[in-house]
Amino acid sequence: MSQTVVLGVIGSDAHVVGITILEQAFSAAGFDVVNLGVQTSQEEFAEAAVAHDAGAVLVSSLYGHARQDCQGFHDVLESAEIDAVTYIGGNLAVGQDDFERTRETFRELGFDRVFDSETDPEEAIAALRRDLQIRPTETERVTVSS
Amino acid sequence: MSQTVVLGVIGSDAHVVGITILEQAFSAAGFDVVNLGVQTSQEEFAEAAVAHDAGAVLVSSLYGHARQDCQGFHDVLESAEIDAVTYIGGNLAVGQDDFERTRETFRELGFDRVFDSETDPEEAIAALRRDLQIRPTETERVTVSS
Amino acid sequence: MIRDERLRSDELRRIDREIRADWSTGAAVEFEEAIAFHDSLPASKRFADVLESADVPLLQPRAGVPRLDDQIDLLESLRTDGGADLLPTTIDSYTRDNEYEKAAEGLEAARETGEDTLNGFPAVNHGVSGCRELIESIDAPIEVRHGTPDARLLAAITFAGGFQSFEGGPISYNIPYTKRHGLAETIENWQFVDRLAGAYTERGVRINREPFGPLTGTLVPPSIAIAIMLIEGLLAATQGVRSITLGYGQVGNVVQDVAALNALQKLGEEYLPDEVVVTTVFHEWMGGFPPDEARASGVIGLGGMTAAIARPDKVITKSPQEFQGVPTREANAAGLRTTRQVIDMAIEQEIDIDGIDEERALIERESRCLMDAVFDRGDGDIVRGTIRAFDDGALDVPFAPSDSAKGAVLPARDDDGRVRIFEWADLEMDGEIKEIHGARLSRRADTEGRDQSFRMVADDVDAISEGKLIGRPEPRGDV
Amino acid sequence: MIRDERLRSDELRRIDREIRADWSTGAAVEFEEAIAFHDSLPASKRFADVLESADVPLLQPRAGVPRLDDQIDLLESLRTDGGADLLPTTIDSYTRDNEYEKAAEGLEAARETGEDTLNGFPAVNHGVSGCRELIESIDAPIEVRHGTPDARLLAAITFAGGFQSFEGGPISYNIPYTKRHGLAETIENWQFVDRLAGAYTERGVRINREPFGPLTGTLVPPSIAIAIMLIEGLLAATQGVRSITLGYGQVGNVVQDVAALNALQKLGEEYLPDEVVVTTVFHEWMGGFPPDEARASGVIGLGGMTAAIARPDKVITKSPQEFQGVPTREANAAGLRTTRQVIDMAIEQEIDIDGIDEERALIERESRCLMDAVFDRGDGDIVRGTIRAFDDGALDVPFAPSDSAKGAVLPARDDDGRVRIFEWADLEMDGEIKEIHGARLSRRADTEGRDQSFRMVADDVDAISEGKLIGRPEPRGDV
Repeated sequence: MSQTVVLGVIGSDAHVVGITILEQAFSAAGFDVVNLGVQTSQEEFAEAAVAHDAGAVLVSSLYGHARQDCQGFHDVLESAEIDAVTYIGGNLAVGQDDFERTRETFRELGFDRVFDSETDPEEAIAALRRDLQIRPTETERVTVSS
Repeated sequence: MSQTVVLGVIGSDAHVVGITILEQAFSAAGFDVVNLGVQTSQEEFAEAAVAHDAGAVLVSSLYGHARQDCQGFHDVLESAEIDAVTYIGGNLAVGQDDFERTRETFRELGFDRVFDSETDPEEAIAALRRDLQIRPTETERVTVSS
Repeated sequence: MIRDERLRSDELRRIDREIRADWSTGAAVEFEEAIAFHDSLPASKRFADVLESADVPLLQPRAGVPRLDDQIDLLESLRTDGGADLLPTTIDSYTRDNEYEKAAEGLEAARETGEDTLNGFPAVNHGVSGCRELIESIDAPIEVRHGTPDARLLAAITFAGGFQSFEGGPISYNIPYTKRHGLAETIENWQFVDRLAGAYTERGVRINREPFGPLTGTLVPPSIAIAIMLIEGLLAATQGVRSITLGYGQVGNVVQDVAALNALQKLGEEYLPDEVVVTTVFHEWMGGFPPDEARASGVIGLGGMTAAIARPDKVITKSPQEFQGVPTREANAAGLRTTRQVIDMAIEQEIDIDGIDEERALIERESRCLMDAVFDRGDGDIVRGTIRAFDDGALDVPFAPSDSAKGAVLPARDDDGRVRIFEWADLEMDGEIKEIHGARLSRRADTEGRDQSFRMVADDVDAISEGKLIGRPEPRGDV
Repeated sequence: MIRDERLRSDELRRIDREIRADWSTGAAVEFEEAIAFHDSLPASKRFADVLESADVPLLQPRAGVPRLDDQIDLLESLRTDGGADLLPTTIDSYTRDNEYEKAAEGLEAARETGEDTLNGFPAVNHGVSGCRELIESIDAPIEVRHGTPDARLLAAITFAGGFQSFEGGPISYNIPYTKRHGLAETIENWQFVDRLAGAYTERGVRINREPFGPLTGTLVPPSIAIAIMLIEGLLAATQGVRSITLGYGQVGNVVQDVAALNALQKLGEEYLPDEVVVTTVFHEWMGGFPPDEARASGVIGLGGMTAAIARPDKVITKSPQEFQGVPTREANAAGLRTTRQVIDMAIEQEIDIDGIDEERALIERESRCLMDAVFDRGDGDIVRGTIRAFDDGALDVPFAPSDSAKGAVLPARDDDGRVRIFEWADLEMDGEIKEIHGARLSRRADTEGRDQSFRMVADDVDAISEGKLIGRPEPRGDV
């Protein structure tokens, strides 16, 4: 399966730091990364996934409006015939006391995996490797101390 | 009238900084100062005033119990036949929102003048010069810029 | 193609007419009458004079609420309870996007409900008379702070409304704030703003202009910030601005911060024309804050200490509630007073720290490299050079959301906590400097027993909010 | 006359018997059983080991309430919410005056009303078992802090109760705290306390002893504080104490504070016997605080910064509610976290400030002058020398309420904010040093356009609480 990952911050959200760090982490882990940057629409995600034959679409949201921004997202992907793995991560609800409930909400919206903002990039990378059945490459340059 | 000033902190109060500064200020202004220090009883004030033929007795209190500590003080002075001017200053009541009322209380106890803790030593010195009819001496070494 | 040339008078008038038609309150702007209003203001409200004549750093908070009377109350309390020397008026997000209709609705809702339905003061909607009521009510100079790529109408109204200082610039209010505004577009917009400030200046009303130094607020290497400050200062000077305050955001390493502020002042005076009065502003830490007021006060304390040593002309303070977003006025005033106490206790002390001159020399050398790259690409024209340098990544800002910058350069702290460049991408920098940064980062990697990697960047971004300066890996269990 | 000699075993036992009869709880003290209790404690509660092996400054607050369960709650919250590394148990005033009956009444009232009717923890009344319950409940080392001139029974009970650190000394808990206790009397009392600590030490339970460095807390010149620390350290060492923490209270000038802490560590190691492990403790500003939590946080921030540069072994923190007296536990924890944030952000930075070595050399020279005066007066016996030096004013403490010190020496800040001596009185100091101080104070007088006078002293005493370091005169209206 394709090792190309499409990354972006959905909606009107302009938080760029996290996505920049994710881009670096996935690149260093050997993935081909297409970073759409901040303020990316559902359609832009879909177009990029088609254009690059993406194996995974990674959505970031940090400003608390993720649920609204992701309504119908998987319909858009489906109508573009995209069968990429989809992840979402970040501050997904305002005041996320109960992350399990938040996770359930986004699983129901169609995401394969849901991460909170404390997740290390390594965790998402390890998950994606499993989901795409990829083994760590020899070009792997990231040293993880744990 | 005698230029000797007896100074002390009354009661169980151990605040020494203010009295040390007063001692310096009155000495620099040309007075002879007898500093009884902290934790001075009414009787010790009276004894010192008699022994040194004091022109003034200056009482300091900063721990909020001045009214109790000064009850009957002027009777003690009177029975020792002391006619010195008496001043009191410091934090004379706990929460002194209305200093005028505090002043009235201590005037009724017999003090000639009552000062709050914000009073500059110069103000007390000027008052004492008036009360003892003393003019600034040539040995005056304090420069006051206002 | 747009060039670094003074906007012609007829162009100034034409654009002025056009943009004033964008919203009803534009009609009330009248230049001659505005000059008369400024002339009527007392010396205590002349921003440039107050700032330039101060002999200790002046303190200024951030603050903006939708309703005029609330804004007056807020600023008055920051002046009296907080002891602010200079005051701000922060503009709401709709106005920043030129959505005056939405701002009007928000203001209406605020008036009806009494709640702050906008995140700032919609100065365009309040219009000239509303601004003047604010200026007249507060006995201190007030600056307009915003983040607006196209701030032409905002400038026209607030200048006429009596404000004498205006934050922002074509790069600093574009690259960190918005995704899709082209640099050529924002430079053109800001040429108008600066030319308008220049027109006031020529009539004796010296409007102070303040490029926004912290940029993306996240580990911006000093030389990148300084180069952008110099460019925006030069652009403003071309349009006739004569009072320019160059900005810099604290990175948290005292030596580097003091060195950067020194370099900023020195290079500002060197690069900008002699007729410009250059001052500097130091922003207390703009990155993530600890989610705890006590720890946040510690971050603010370090900022105050740095300001006492570097002695910038102005300090923009943070509040202990920074983590949770907009602070209460009490917390805002508390941030001012914590900063004031530290500065006033430390500023009379002689605190000369070793290594500041070396660090300053390094920052200056880097800044000159970047400025040369810009000048070279513009064949002497700084506008063209700036556009081309951002286009090919020779000039870049880390974590920039804008499509106008590559955003490919990445910073990381060295073993002493100074911000170095870990990923240069296409940033134009001489090889020796790259080696210096590489060696410093390598020393940190040795200390931490790990390879240099983006993990350091990620760890550093979170470090201060987690209570440290440098994002070290957690010690292993067996250590 | 009393001499600096180790208390004989029979004397130790005799006094121990006597003082344990002073209050009913004394009967439960049994040395061998106490050693067994200490031996049962985990490494994390061994005060000396934890302190001496730390590689960054450990933080410790002040805290004491009357009831045992409340004290456990309070310490646990300071450990978890405040992140304290070391904990205190501050003793109430009645116990300090050996008024155990009144302390018992206060404790009873506290138990009945649930209010804090005592200003600390009456450890004698709680007895050995109460102390042990506290020690067992808290997973950190705990120190006894008090201010007791005759702390013999307190020491006997708290040592047996499992405390492994004990503040105070014959000078530092006499001169600043009480008017009428003679020095010979308090030295004799503390010889017992130190000998008892020595007896535990010889059995492998190294009781840490900490002379109280800040003394009167008001502009104490560093060399005076250091000389008294060295004397109390020597006295403790004679009695067999092997873990001694010398204290110093912040004066607010960073260079002088760092220099003083360096000098304290160096002279401590030089003057004290090799078998003693010398550590240092830095007290955040002990003088008057601003009546404002925000400004108080600034004072605390400067303390944290100083600690990050000087790297003492321990820091005793203040709270933002310092002005109003005893802080809430939340404010106490806040002071810890503000300090922690500043230290953790600054401690990895290389901050070498010019002039620290010169200032340290001056402080060392002054301290040696004072120590020589003491040794000379005692013909080699430091106890006799100390008593005589205080008696004739060769050694003196400013603002001392005690009749045992002249209290005639007066400090004032110089133009840089360092504490110098304005009035030497009979303090024994070589002429060249006096000239240096005089010249520094004269420079300040010139700056301020006024004569050197006690007014400077008075202004300096109030300065920090009024928001400045140096008590400058108000600028005249016409300036």
